[in-house]
Amino acid sequence: MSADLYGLCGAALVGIGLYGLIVQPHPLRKILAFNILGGGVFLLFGVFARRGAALSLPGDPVPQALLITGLVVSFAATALAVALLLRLAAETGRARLDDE
Amino acid sequence: MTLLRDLFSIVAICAGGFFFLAGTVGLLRFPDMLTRLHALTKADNLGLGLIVLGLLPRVGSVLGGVKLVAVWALALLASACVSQVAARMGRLRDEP
Amino acid sequence: MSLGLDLLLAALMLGLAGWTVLGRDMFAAIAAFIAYGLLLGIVWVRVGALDVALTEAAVGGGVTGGLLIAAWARLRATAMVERKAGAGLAVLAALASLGVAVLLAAVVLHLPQPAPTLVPEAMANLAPTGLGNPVSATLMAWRALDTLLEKLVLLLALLGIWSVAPDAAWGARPAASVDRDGALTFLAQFLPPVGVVVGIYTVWTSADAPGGAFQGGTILAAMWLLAVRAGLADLPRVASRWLRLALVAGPAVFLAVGLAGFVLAGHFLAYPEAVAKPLIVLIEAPMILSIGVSLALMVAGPPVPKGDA
Amino acid sequence: MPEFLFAAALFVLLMVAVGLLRILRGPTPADRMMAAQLLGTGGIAVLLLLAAATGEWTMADMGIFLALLAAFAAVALMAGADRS
Repeated sequence: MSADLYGLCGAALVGIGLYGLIVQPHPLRKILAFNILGGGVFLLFGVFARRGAALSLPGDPVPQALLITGLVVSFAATALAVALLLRLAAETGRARLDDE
Repeated sequence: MTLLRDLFSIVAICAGGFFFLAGTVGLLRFPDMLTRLHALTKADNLGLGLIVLGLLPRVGSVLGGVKLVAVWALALLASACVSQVAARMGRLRDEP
Repeated sequence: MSLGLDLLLAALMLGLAGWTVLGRDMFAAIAAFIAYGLLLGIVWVRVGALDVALTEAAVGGGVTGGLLIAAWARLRATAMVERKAGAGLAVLAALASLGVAVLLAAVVLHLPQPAPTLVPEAMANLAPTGLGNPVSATLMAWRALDTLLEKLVLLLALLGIWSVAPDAAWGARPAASVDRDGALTFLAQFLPPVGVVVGIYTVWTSADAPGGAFQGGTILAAMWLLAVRAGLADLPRVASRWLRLALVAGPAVFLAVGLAGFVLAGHFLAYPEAVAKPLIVLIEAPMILSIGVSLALMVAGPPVPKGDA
Repeated sequence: MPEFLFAAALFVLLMVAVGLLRILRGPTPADRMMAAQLLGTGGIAVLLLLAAATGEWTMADMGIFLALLAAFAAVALMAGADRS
């Protein structure tokens, strides 16, 4: 029951993140929205792991381990995006993505 | 004995919950940043302490109890320092 | 009661996510994102993934939050020419996002019963690894290749970050903003020793309890950055030799043990059963160092020319 | 008893939720910084109550993590706000 609830929460988080990613013009906000979206996807994956609970374990350990790897990779991607954004702002004096 | 233990837990945890309530009411009602900071750090840390106290008899091992108290002490010290820095920052901004 | 708790937690997550994405003030949006990350840690506890919970609190709330807030502080100096998305695009985006969310929700509600699971296989194969925590066993033994590659991703990302630095800055230190406040100094004196103990404890107990090199390493990174902020520690020059050594120590030892697996156990990344656990400890020890150093430097950003720091 | 502990966790979480919404509205950055502070205490209280309710005391480790990282996040937020 609570696993389904968090699954629905994850689905909604993906929706919120996607909306922000498309609509918000500020690149930093896009990065934030992308992380919200990522959180939703990870939560969905975690719910699938939770449903695999068996024996004495509260969840399937294999997807849980992949989640840890995924979280760290998503941090690495965020850090790289931030570095690119800051360099872009320093070069052009603006923080925007279109080339007008 | 179990009854007494449960009673102790319930009283302490309810008292802790009361301080969390007080802290939140303070956050909602106090007029400026410094008083809100005061409400948050004082009341919530006391609330956490009381909850830890209420949970202590339920841990079942001495080491587990030590860990709980350590969590509280850590939260207490960290939030004391952080709120000092925050208060100074808030004052610098309010007084140009 | 527990259902009410889950409902409130889920509602709070959605509220914070909405604030992060739509809130008008960027600083408040980032503060909401940090709260979102820390609370997501509690959500992970509720879905039975304590190892992930520790990672989420450390990486999602702590280090990512620090990274974004530093970026915001630097960006404020640049002129923001913001052009709002048109109403038409906003409606389209809302419909598309809603569609995706509804589709995912439908998937969640129509998952196969009973759910597929690898738990029996995991428990059956746990003994040879010498570990008691199947998540650690997955990371360090069964899917060790993923973990090794992920270390290399961290290194590549760090190289990517360094490579956006202007030529003049190459080899110099990343910029650090220092605040020599009394209370902050005290915090930075007493928290890092505690953090180092907690970090190493997390890795040490990860054989049987939740935790591991990622979680421990991230704590070390956060503590280092705290000390830098208080002016008690320096960020290294990116050309420094010990820094390079610390960065590659983890992956290098991992790779060496993996290659030794060809000779000792017949496969890449295979451990001979008798020494599986000591080998895993041997891999994890330098890995905490490498993860901690690379995460901290990723938050610190590219080096800046001397005098600009 | 687990029911009572869950109820207590729910109550503290509710207090945290209300507090968070108030704090994020500002008006000063120092107000908003308190969001991390609030989770450093309220979040830990919720976790410990959950640990007791489910009997999974390893969750206490997560409490230590939250204490350390909430402090780190609060300092990071202040560092960001300080640069104006």
